[in-house]
Amino acid sequence: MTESLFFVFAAMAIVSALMVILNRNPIYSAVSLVITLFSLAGIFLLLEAYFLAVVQIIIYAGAIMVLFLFVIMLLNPGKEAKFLSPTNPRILIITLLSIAFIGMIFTLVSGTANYIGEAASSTGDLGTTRNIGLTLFTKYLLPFEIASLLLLVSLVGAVLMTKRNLR
Amino acid sequence: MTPPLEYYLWFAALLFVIGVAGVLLRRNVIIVFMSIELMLNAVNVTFIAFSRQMNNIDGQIFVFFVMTLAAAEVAVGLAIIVAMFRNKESINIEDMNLLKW
Amino acid sequence: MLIDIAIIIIKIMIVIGGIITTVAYLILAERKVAGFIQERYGPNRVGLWGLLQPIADGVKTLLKEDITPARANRIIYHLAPAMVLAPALVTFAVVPFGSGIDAFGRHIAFQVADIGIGILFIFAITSIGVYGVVLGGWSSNNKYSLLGGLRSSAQMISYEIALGLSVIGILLLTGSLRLNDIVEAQIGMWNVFRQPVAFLIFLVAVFAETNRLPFDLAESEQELIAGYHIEYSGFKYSMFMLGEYSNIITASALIVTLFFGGWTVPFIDVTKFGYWGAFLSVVSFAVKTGFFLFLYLWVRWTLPRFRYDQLMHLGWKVLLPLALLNLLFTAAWITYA
Amino acid sequence: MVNSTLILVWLIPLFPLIGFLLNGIFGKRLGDKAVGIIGSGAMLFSFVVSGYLLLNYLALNQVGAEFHSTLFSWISVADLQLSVSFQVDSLSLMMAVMVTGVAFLIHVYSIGYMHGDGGFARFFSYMNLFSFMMLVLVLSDNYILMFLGWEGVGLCSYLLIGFWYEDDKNASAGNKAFIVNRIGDFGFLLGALLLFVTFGSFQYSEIFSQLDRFSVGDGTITAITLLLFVGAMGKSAQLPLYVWLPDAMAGPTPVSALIHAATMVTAGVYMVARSSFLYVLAPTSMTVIAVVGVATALFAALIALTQNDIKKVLAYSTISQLGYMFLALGVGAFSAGMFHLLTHAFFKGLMFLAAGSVMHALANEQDMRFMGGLRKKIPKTFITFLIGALAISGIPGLSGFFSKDELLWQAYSSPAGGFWFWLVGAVTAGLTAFYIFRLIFLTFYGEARWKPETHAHESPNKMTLPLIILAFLSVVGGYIGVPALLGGDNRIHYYLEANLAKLPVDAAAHQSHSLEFILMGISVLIAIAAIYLAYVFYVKRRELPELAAAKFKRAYNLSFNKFYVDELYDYLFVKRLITISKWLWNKFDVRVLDGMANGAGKLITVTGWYVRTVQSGLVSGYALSLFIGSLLMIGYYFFR
Repeated sequence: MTESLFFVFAAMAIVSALMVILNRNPIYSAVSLVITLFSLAGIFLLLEAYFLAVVQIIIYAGAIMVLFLFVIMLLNPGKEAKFLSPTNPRILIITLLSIAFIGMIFTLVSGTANYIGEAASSTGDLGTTRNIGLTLFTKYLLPFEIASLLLLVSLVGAVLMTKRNLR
Repeated sequence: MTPPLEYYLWFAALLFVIGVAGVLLRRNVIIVFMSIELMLNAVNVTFIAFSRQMNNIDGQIFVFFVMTLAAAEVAVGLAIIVAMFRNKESINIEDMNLLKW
Repeated sequence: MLIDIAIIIIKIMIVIGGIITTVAYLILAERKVAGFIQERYGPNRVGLWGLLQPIADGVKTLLKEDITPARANRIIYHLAPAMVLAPALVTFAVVPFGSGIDAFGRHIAFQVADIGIGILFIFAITSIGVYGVVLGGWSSNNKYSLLGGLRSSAQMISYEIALGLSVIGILLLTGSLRLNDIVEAQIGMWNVFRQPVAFLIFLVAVFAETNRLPFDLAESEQELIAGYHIEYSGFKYSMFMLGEYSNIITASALIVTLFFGGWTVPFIDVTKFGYWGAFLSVVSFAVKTGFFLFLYLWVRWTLPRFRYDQLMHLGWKVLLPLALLNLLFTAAWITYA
Repeated sequence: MVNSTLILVWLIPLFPLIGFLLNGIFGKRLGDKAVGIIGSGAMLFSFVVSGYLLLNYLALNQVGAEFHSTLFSWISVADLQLSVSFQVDSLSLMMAVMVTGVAFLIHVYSIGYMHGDGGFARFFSYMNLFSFMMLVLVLSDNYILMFLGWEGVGLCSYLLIGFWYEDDKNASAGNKAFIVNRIGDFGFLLGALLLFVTFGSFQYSEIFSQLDRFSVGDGTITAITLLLFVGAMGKSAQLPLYVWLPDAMAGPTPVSALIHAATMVTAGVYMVARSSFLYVLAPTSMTVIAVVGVATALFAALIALTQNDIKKVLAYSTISQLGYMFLALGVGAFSAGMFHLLTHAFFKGLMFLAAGSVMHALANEQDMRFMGGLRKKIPKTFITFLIGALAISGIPGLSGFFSKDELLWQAYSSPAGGFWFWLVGAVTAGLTAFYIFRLIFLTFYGEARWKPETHAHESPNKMTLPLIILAFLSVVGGYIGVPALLGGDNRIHYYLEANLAKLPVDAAAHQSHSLEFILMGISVLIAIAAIYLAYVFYVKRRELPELAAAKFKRAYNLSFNKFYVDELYDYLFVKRLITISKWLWNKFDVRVLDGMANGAGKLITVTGWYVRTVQSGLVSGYALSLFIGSLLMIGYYFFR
C-alpha cells in the first residue's frame, strides 16, 4: 500500500517537476509546481511527517505559489521563446551533466541503509504537531527565533524594494 | 510495505537534478526561482526520509527551517524581480547582468 | 472492511448532497432575504413560495451555451471552476456535523474524516481555494477578470494570517487540533465567550476569505463587472457559484464548530440519548450553521463594499495586530492563571 | 657594576640627541642664537658628563675594568638577542671625552664661522646628530650598535659635505664620500655577520671570551679581521678607498675639522683597536694593516707636497696621519695608535679650524697661491696654526712628538714591526714637516698675494677661543703619554693597554734604550731639516720650488695630480660602470625590465580581457559553474 502510494506520488512529482521546467508558459509551470508540492506533501505523509505535509501545503502551495502566480500575472511575461533544441550545445552539455550527476548520486546513495542501519520501527507519532512543537521550542528555540528575525528582515526588504517611491 | 530509504533518495536526487536543469536551462527568472524551490524540496525529501529512517525529529525541524528560508527567499526574490521588471521591462535572466565588470 | 468503505462513501455522499442542496436553497434564500430587506417579494413563481426556483436555475444554467473566449487559455479556463469547487467540498470533510451513532458494531462519527490535524487541514485546503479564482481570472484573458484574480490572491493571503492567528487562541485553550476535541471542549462553555475577540477577527477574516461582501472585491460588480468569472457562462459559471456558496457553508460550519460548540446542544448531553441524541446534535449543528448563513446574507445586503486600500489596511493593520494581542493575552492567561 | 655613576653613560649621547631634535624640529623658529647655544650646550653637557665619568673611572683604580649599561632590548629574533647597551672602559671613555671635547670646541667655533648662513639651524642639528652617532659608535658594546653609529656618522658626513647642496660640486662630493664608504661598510657588515655566524653574538665581551678556542692565524678570524679592516679603510680613508676624503673638504670647515680630521675618520682606527683581541689572532691581517697604513701615510704625504688648496693639504695630511695610526695598529701597538689618534685630534682639529679662520679672513679664499703675509694680520690664527704645525712635525715638547715617536719606535721595535716600517714612517714624518711648513710659509709669510680689495681681519673670539684651547691641548696633550725613556710613566698606555690586546711578547725582540734614543733623535732631526728646507724653498729663495718642479717634472706632476688615482678610478670603475649602466639601461632595462613590467601589465590586460567573459553577469553561467563544481566534488567521492 505505502509502496504503491509512494510510486504514485513520486511519479506525479517527477512528471509535474519536468513540466515545471519544460513548459514555456510560466503559469503552467507554476501550476505544475503546485502539483509537485502536493505530491511531496503526500510523500511526507508516507514518511509520517504529518505536520510538515500540511505546512508544505499551507506555506508552499497556499502562500509561496500564490505569490509566484501573483507576480507572474502582474508582470504577464508571456510565453518564453522556444528553448529546447537538441542541437544547442548548451542544452546538450547541461543534459549530459545532469545525467552524470544522477548516475553518480544513484550509485552513491545505494546501500545507504547499510551505513545507517535499517529503518527504525515506527512509533506513529514522529512528525506530529506536538512533537515538532516540543522540539522546536526547546532544542531549536534560538534558531527558531533567528528564523523569525530572518522573516522580518525579508518582509521589510520586500516591501522596500517593491515600493515605487522610497520616501 | 514501506519503500526502502534508497527509493526516497533516488527520488530526491531526480527532483534535485530537474531543479538544477531548470535553473540552467530557463531564461525566465520566475521559472528559475521555481526550479530553486524544486531543489529545496528535493532536499526536504531527503531530510524527512532520513528523519523517518532514524526515527529522529531533527530532520523534520530542518525541513521546517528550510521552508522558512524558502518563504523569505521568495518574498525578497520576487520583490527583486518586480523591481527589476520596472527598470528593465524584462524578466529574462540574460538581461539581469549588472553584476559584472 | 467493505462496510467501512461503504460507510465512508455514504458519508461523502451525504455531505456533498447536503451541501449542494443547501447551496441551491441558500441562493434562493439569498434572493428572498434580499427581497425582504429591500421590501420586495423575491422569487415566488416557481413552486410554492418559489421553492422550486433552484431547480429551474440549475436547469437553465446547464442548458445555457458554454462560451469559451477565443484568446483564453483553454486548459486552465476549464479547470478553474473545479479548482474553486473541490476545495470547498473537501474542507467540509473534517467538520463534525453530529455526535455520531453506534451501528453495525462500530461507532460511526458524523464526520467524513476524523484526522488529528483537522484544523491545519482546513487551512491547507482553504489556502488552495484561491487558485481557482486566480487562475480563472487569468485564463479568461480579460483585464477585469485578471484584476479580480489579482485582488483575490492578495486578499486571501492577507486575511489568512489573521484567520490562522485568531484560531491559535482556541487551539491553546483546547490543546488539540482535532475538531472533535475542540467541539467536545466546548461542552458547557462555548469558545465565543472565552475568545470573543478571536471570534470577531475570525468572522471578519472568514468573510474576506470567502470573497463575500463587504470584501467581495474580486468580483465587485460595479468596477470589475463580475471580476474573475466575467467570461464564464453556463455550467462553469454555476460551478463558480456552487464553489462560492459551498465555501460560505463550510465557513459557517467552521465558525459554529470553533466558537459555538459545534454539534453540541446547550445543557443537554446528546450522547446519552442514542439515535435521537445524534439527530438532535445534527439539528443543533444545522440550526447554528443556518444562523451564520443568514448572517452572511444579512451582512451582504447591509454593509457597503470596502475600498481596496481599506481592505488591506483592515487586514494588516487592524486584524493582524489585534489577533497577535489576543494571542498574547490568551497565552499569558493560560500560563499565569 | 657597583659604581652607579658609570651607569649614567647613556646621558652622554642623550644630550646631542636632544640638541638634534630641538634644532632639527624647531631650529627655524628658535633663532640662530638659541640654536648655537643649544647645539654647543648639548656638547658641553655631554663633555662634562663624559669627563665626570672618566674621573670616576680613574678613581676606581681598577685597570681594565669594563662596565655595561643596557638601556633596552632592541632586536630579539630567534638566536639574535640585541640590546641597546653601552660599554664603559678606558678606550670608550677616552674616545667619548675626546669626541665631546673637540666637538664642543668646534661647535663654539661654528657659531662664529657659520654666522649668517641660511642653514644655521640645519647645520647645528646635523652636527649634533653626528655627535650623537659618533658617541653611539664609540660607546656601543656590540658590533651592530657600532654599525648603527658607523652608518649614522656616514650619513651625517654625507649631509654635511653636501651642506651647501646648491652647488653641484658639493653634492657630488657628498655622493662620492657616501658611495666610497658603502664599499667599506659592506666589508664591515660582512665581517660583523661572519662574527655572528662564528660566535653567535655581536657583543664584544662575549666574542672575546670565546677566543680561547681559536689558535693564532685561524682562517675564520683572518677573514673576519680583513673584512672589518675593509670597513676601516673606507671610513678612515686608507688606500685605496681614501679618494673621498679630499673631496669631502667641500663641506664647511668646522665639518672638516670635526668629522674629517678629528673624529669620524678615526672610527676605523677605533674599531680596529676595539677588535684588537681578534687582530692579534690574525697576523696576516696585522701585516696587511701595517703595510696599507704605512703606504697610505707615504702616499698621501707625497700628494700633500704639491697641493695648493689649503684644505686639501690638510686633508692629505689627515690621510697620512691616519696611515700612521694604522701602522701602529698593524704592528700591534694599539695603545700607541690610540694615543696618536688623540693628539692628532687636537692638532689636526686645530689646524683645520685655523685654516677656516684664514679663509674667514680672506673671504673664503682657499688657494694658497693667493695668500701670504698674513702673519701680522691675523696673529692669533698664525700662532695657533704654528703650534699645530710644530706638533704635527714632531718637534720635541709638543704632543705630536710624544705620540709620533712612540709610534715610530713601536713600528721599529714591535715583534710585528721592522726597520722598513720605521724608515718609511720617518721619511713620511719629514715630508709632513715639509708640506705643513710649506703651508705655513705660503700662507703667513712673504708678500700678500690676495686681492687688494679683500679686507683681511682676525676672526671673532668665538672662533679664536677654540683655537687657543686646542693649541693649548696640542702642546700639553702629549704629556699623558710621556714614555718611560723620557722619565714619564706613560699613563695612557697603562690604562688603554688593559682594555686592548697585546701581542705575545718575544723576549728577544726587546730593544735597548739607546737605540730608542737614536731613532728619536733621527726623526727629530729629519723634521727640523724638513722645516728648514721648507723655509729655504718658500721664504728665502722663492724661485726654488719652480725650479725643482721643472727639474722633476714627472714626479711633480704625479704628486700634483694626486698620482692620477681619481683618473684611474674614473677609467677603471666609473667609465666601466657608466658603460655597463648604459648598456643595462638601453638593453636590459628598456627591453627586459620594462618589457617584463609592460608584459606583466599586458598579460593581465589580455588575461583579464578573456577572463572577464567569465564574469558575464549572467546568473545561469554562475549557476552552471556552481553545478560543475558540485559535480566535481561528488565525482571525487565517486571515483575515489
